[in-house]
Amino acid sequence: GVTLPAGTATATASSSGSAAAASAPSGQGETTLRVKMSGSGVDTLNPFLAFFDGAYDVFAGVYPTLNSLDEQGSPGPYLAESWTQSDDKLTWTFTLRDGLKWSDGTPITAEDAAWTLNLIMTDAVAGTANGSLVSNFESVTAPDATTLVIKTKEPQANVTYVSVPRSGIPIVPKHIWESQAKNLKDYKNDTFPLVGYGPWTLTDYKPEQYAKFDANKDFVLGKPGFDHMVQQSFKSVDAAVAALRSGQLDYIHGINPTQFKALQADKNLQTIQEVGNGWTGLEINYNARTRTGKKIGTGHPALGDPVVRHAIALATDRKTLVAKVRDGLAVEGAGYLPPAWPQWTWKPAPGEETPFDLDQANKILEDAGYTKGGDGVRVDPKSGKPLELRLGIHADDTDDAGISNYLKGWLETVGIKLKIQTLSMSALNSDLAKGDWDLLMDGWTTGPDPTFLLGIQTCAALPKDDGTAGNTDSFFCDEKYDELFNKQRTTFDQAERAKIVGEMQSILYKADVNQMHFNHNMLDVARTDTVTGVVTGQPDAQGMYPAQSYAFWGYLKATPATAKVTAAKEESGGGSALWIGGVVLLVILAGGGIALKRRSGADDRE
Amino acid sequence: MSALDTPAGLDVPRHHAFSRFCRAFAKRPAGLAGLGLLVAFGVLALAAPLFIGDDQLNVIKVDGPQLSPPVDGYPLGTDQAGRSVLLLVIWGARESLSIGLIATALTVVLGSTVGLLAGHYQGWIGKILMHVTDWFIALPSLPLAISLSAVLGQGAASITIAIAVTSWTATARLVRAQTLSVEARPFIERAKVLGAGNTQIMIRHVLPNVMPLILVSSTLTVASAILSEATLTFLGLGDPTSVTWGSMLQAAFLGGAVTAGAWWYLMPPGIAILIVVLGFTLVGRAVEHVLNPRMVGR
Amino acid sequence: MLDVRDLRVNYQGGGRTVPAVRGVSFTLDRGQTLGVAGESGSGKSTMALSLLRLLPSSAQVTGQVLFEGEDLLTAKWARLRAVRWSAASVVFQGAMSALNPVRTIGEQICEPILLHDKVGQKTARARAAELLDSVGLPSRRLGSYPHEFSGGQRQRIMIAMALACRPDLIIADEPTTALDVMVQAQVLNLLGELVRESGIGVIMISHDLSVLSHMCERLAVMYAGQIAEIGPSKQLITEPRHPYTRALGRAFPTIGDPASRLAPAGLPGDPPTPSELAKLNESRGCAFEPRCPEAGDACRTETVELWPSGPGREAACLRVLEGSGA
Amino acid sequence: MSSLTTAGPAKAKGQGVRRSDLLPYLGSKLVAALVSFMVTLVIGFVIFSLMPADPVRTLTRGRPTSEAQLVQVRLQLGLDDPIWQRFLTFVGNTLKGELGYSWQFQQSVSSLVLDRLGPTLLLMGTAAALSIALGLWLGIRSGWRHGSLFDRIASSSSLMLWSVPTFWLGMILLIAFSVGIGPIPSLLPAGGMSDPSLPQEGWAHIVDVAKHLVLPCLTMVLVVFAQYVTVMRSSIIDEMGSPYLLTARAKGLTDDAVRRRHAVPNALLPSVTMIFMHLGILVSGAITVESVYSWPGLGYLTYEALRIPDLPLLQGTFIVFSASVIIMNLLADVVYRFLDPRVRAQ
Amino acid sequence: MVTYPARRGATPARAVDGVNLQVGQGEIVALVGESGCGKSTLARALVGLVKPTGGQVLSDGVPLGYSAAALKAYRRHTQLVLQDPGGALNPRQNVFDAVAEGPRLHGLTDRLGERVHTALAKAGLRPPEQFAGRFPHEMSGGQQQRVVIAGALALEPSVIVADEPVASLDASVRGEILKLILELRDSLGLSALVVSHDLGLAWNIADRVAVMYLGRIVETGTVEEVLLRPKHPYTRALLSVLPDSGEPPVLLTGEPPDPTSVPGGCRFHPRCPLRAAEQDSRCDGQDLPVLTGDPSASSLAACHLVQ
Ligand SMILES: Nc1ncnc2c1ncn2[C@@H]1O[C@H](COP(=O)(O)OP(=O)(O)OP(=O)(O)O)[C@@H](O)[C@H]1O
Ligand SMILES: Nc1ncnc2c1ncn2[C@@H]1O[C@H](COP(=O)(O)OP(=O)(O)OP(=O)(O)O)[C@@H](O)[C@H]1O
Ligand SMILES: [Mg+2]
Ligand SMILES: [Mg+2]
Repeated sequence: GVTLPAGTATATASSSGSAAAASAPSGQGETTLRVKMSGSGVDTLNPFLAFFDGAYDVFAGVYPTLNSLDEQGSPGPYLAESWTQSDDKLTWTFTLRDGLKWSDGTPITAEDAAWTLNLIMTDAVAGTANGSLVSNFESVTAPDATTLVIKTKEPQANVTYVSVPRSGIPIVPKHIWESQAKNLKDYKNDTFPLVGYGPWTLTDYKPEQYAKFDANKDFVLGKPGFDHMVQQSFKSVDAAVAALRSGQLDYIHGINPTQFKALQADKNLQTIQEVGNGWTGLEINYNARTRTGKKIGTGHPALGDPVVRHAIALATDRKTLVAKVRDGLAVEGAGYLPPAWPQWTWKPAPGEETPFDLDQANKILEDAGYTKGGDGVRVDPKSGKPLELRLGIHADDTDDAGISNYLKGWLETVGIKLKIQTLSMSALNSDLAKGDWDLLMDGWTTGPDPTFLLGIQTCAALPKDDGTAGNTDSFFCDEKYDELFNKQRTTFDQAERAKIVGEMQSILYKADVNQMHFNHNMLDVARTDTVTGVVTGQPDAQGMYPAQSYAFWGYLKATPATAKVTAAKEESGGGSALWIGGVVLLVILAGGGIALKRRSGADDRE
Repeated sequence: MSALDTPAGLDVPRHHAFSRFCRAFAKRPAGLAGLGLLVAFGVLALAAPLFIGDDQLNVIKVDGPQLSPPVDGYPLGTDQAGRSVLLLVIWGARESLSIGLIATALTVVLGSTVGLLAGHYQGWIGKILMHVTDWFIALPSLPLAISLSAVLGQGAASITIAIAVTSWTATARLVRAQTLSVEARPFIERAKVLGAGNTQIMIRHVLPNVMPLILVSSTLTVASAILSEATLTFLGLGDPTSVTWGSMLQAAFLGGAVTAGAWWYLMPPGIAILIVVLGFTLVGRAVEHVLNPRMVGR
Repeated sequence: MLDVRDLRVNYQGGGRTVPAVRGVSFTLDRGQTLGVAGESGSGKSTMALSLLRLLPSSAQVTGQVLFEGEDLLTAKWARLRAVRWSAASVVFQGAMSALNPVRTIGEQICEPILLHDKVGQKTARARAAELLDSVGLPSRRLGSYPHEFSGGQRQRIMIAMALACRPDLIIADEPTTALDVMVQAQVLNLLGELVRESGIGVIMISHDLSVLSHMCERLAVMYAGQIAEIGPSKQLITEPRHPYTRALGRAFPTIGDPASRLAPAGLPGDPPTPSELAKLNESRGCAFEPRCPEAGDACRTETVELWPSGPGREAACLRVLEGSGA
Repeated sequence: MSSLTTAGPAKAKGQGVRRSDLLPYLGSKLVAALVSFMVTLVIGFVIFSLMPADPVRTLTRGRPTSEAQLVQVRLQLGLDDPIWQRFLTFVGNTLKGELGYSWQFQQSVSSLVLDRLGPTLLLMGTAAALSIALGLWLGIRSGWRHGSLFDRIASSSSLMLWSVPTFWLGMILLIAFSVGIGPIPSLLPAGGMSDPSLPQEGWAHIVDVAKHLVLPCLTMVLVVFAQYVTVMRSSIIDEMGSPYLLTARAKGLTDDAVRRRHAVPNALLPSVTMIFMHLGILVSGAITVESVYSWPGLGYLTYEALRIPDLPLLQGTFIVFSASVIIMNLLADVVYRFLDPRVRAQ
Repeated sequence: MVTYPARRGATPARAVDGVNLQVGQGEIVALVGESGCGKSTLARALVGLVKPTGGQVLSDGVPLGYSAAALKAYRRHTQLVLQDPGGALNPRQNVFDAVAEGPRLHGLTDRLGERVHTALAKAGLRPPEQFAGRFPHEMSGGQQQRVVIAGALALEPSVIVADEPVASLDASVRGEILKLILELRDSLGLSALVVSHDLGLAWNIADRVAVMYLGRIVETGTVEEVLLRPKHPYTRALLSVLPDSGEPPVLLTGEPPDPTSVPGGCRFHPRCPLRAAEQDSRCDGQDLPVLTGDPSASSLAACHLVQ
């Protein structure tokens, strides 16, 4: 499993205020929304190949999807006006809006959608990024321009999540892409303006630098509040914050707690917390094996003992982690699915939570026969090996580094020694698949549909005997869990499905194999003088906003603020001119001084 | 850059070479200042365990304010976990210095051996060694170090090796050049006529004469090794859980200290690096001056 | 033309003072040649370079150097620069390093001409070609670099360059030391001719007494920063008054002289080192006393200075006094 | 009786005229450079194929991926080929100018590198030109009057700057000039190469790019010029003892003329080699500066590649950096030969 | 014959090109000639530092082998004294170690101290204890040269090859060192080959003298014969340029000799003043035989025109 550096999130938007003064005039009275590009960057503009968040942020703006998502993560209309299921739950019929046109004027029809989905279903290359979303599709047809019929092999509850902004499949114009289907692998999709449909049109893009958009005034879900949008890439969030402070950016999604705290005081800025859509936690290699049950890897045998795993859970103080590592800007972890999607969240029943209790941890280990050796490290009575465990952490994740320091400290007090290994993502994943690890720091984010995330804990995710394939995180495999997994897939009733999903999370919680530490809040910051409405929804009692689909609704609904920006900008411009002038003057003076001194002494020196 | 010529005139009264060296060194204020800085840091680093307890650095035991500017009891403020930045900087000296010193030791051993052999055996052995050195010189050191520590896995050990692998060429080239110049001097011929073989010549005659240069170059190597360590760690190739100056800066940088304006977190490790690197450079240059009379007066 | 009075040079550095020249006085008339002999470290070069204030800043020079009545040691730098090369030029020891390796010799010969004679580039080059010709090198080689010449040729180029501004005085510091016997003879011959033709005054420095005795009318022998004996060269060779001159003379045997056959002559002991020089400066007595075969008690206590020891001769030895007294 | 005898007749004929020719010289240097480059390729390949890595799961992290997709990606990236085949493909491609296929950007490394080359050259070129000019000027001045106040200030400040980690200096400058401290307002942009909301052409764009260039360039210059100062200073001091300078003085040249006409040209010789070799290294020095300032160049690309790590991309930038060092070394040889008549003739 | 391998494209330099030279026991032979004529190369060939490309070095009639062991054994009794005593001593070795080095290398370590002190005393450094701890830079040039000689003496050699032993020394010190060599010959029966460009030195100490020109010995014989009644025009020219020769100097013109292109016939003919006067066709046409080096002949000269 892997962490998404900047997570996915959905949001609904509520437009506020009327458009007024420009935040950054780029024409006569035209307005531009300037935001930081997702930290992951854009890997490719080819939506069949792209994996990175940054790319899907762009696609959400420029390619349509069948459905949209509201702020609770429920599917809503977009291209599709309405949809129905057949009684056997195997056939879905979508009615598409009439009269929508691609940016080059060609009408958008059901055939475009059918072609896109069929390509992904049939062509391996086209399925590179999103093949799994349609793996259960039997056929997709477009009987007429406004009707799309999807037949699934087995009943599938989440068909309306398959094509949604950011986490689902973007629909591309068939007339443009048809000719590229042959060499899809090498198609960079970089002729601008990009032919597409969405709130925006991509007019220019420079890798690692920026993407520029024009607003689509006729967008079906509402007209964007700005005339243009620029997404600018910053490697360092601090640099982006500096740009924001000096008025070169309007909005940043995904800052860290320190930055958040530092910016809270700035009255020009609005800091925003959103409910987290991912988890950070510890995975335990309790029993690495292949699908056929063959043992693999070098995991510590004692981890197979639930007592040891539970002791580790008891020795983890989630409250302190939230307070120290995330500055309090996170929710203590328990259930496997993040709080951003409240329909799936699960909490242990009162009394069933694992508390932070070092004494208890010591006690159960002692009782189970793990006695301390001379160096204070307990010894596994079965294998005779001391409880010295490797903890793999991500090299590029500051949270991992922070948490691991705490874990090390706590586990030491219960007689378990940690050896922290910092690994690159690839190295970590390579070790993971081979089972060559004991403990791993990990994290996942997820969109509103939990199927994929739950799926990685099934037996089917274990690797094959030859070491290939496999998608597992912790080699978890439980019959009951698998049974429930299959059941929820075909459960169309939301409440019933949530119950099953909850049961599954309960199994995971008790197994102590995936120990959730926290679900960190998404932290954003926006300039109050240039933009309003980029964050939508109502904050809860703790001031937390619902998870935002910022790249879609947020940017669509954002409008220029009425504040007097120009004055502020001029002031800072004048300041900088003053500064530069001063420096230049100083240099000239110094240079002149040196020259003069030299002249005067030229004769009598040797 | 011959460091061989006899120091300071022909008429130095009989004295042991070392005390002569010390006295000459003592006359260079910059070198003494550098040495002073290094000794101060060295003592602090060595003595750190005496006055820094586990409860001051272990995140689960500290209870300072988080990322706070200097306050009572925390003269240089605290980091995100509430540890005293001052203590961290002192503790960081231990690992930063030892990475620097170990990397240098590796560099010097590898570089001097190759350089000495390449300079002494001017046949095919020398040629091959020289070519190998040249090839390695063509490898850009920072990308190579990055790649190596990416390959070897994260952490102090691989950074140390990466630094050594990328910096031995400079030493080798220097030592080779110096070996060649020593080998061209008449006393080598005299030793040959007296019956000395290759090993004896290398060990008894060339090495002692190349040694001062190696000494100089190794102090400078320590300086750049410490810089490299910081850079590699900053780029995320180090061990973020260990306390080194590089990892402190990385944590500060990634943790948003710039935005928070946490100068007390950013400045001390940087200044510590500056001081130690400067110290080694000053000492190196002073030693060079002392050993190389041509540089007298610089 | 040149009147040097009580010239003293101290090198300051490394916390100590090295008195390299300790009170040297002599005069040189137009067209005269003076040879300065002495062992290594006796202060010959220091003395010569101090005349044009060419020493590094660590050298403190006192005394007077009257050139055409003008004291060069106190002259303004601009004035001194005007004198340099146009009135007094220098031929250095080791011509390879005295020529700039990255400039053609044409450029280097022309440089002082352009600077002092204020002539055009063309005239300067013509003069340079002429000069090169006069030292026996083809003028087409003006465009060559120093390393393309042999040692002897380079020394000739130096000589040509020294003559560039038709100076009144040439100071030649060991112009032939690094050269082979045969080439040395050629260069000396050439220098002798040119000087004789143009009537230029020459101060020539060498450690080889016999070479000097053939080149120069007068000879000065230096020891430990002082002149030990000065006088007409023939006389100094044939009947030296100072024991040091005597020893130096014998160190270069005459072939065929049975006295020196299988009997090399030398002086026991070594010349004073710089720190011994510093001590000498403070004590009385003769600097040569420790090595002198004829030293007496008085040599350790009496101040020894140059005393007349014959017509046009002076020697710094108590024996001279005794001899003249007797 | 002990006796030493050497005996031996000897006859050998042969007249050899030494000819100096630029072409063979260049040829041999070129061949050496090529060999060097080939070795670099091998070393690069070895390093990067040693790396234990499973990029596929890392790359696909953001998307729900099935087993089939993982297999497909592995296939696309050629990860399942045996190592020797990968090596052959790699060498063949490199010689064709193709540096492989980036895992994360899913396009050819060459095109990525070409994209980023411009910004890097702009940054490095400006920084190199400025620091060489500044470094040489300061080095000459302070070497010529070593021990003077000017020298002491110049050399101690360059020593200080040399001792500073580049990235740290970058951060400090970022805080000072871009974030702004206290009353000082933010003066310069914090990152990137241009403000994308402005038009990307015309005079305004040039000014905009120049503004963005200031901080990264300043950082590089500050760290780099120190080396030039040191080198130039010590080669001036080395030259100062040379007798030909004494000759020049004796000719009556002024101090300035002696320095300008005689000392500097000679002192430049050793510095030139060093400067050129350093230029090659400078390009890779961009890594930290570009990362701190989000400058879209090769260094930034390398930093990006490190994250996954994207081995083909890392390998590609590694090769480009090596090539730049090799090319600069080659240039150093050529320029040195051109400048020094002694070498020119051989 | 010794040739140096040349760089590509140039002919090899024949530094020494056909030389017969004998040094008898207790004899001092001086080898003189212009710079670059091959004196040092010959000297180095004699101690086995340069392997001749043709011909051989015989010691007591036994050809010198070039295996490491053979060389070591040979060097036990043949030692070299170099021109620059400062350079010939390792600056990091004190006098004792410098002198003891030879005995140590040859395993003569019992009573090493005594051996070293004896050698130092023989070389005129008395009392030896006072010098043993010094480093080279703490001594004058003359003393350094004595240490070098002591280092050679410590091995009790029978032959000493001295390459310009006094060239870098001061005039007044030079005589003392030459005296030492003479004394050693008298007291220990050492043989010596002294290389020099100074004819006066030959007059001072040598029994026989060999004049070398461009890799060949052109004249050899007793000192009196060769220096007072020189036959070869080259020897005559050399003597004539001495300041106090009394004769008008004969200045040789033409290119200095270049061992990479040795002229045919008599190798001196392009610069020979005699040939210029007499125009004999043999000079540039007919090669001269290598001089036999017969020590009994009082004088031999390699010239078509004399003899
Ligand atoms: N730059 C200097 N700094 C300090 N001492 C110096 C310097 N130059 C020369 N000396 C000392 O001054 C004394 C005289 O030196 P000088 O070069 O004048 O001797 P010299 O007679 O020319 O010797 P040589 O024959 O070797 O050229 C020597 O003891 C020398 O060590
Ligand atoms: N290592 C070498 N490689 C090539 N040529 C050499 C080498 N050593 C000497 N030579 C050449 O061999 C010739 C003889 O050199 P050698 O040193 O024997 O002369 P020499 O008579 O000792 O001269 P000097 O009086 O200058 O010491 C010279 O022309 C020299 O250029
Ligand atoms: Mg001198
Ligand atoms: Mg020689």
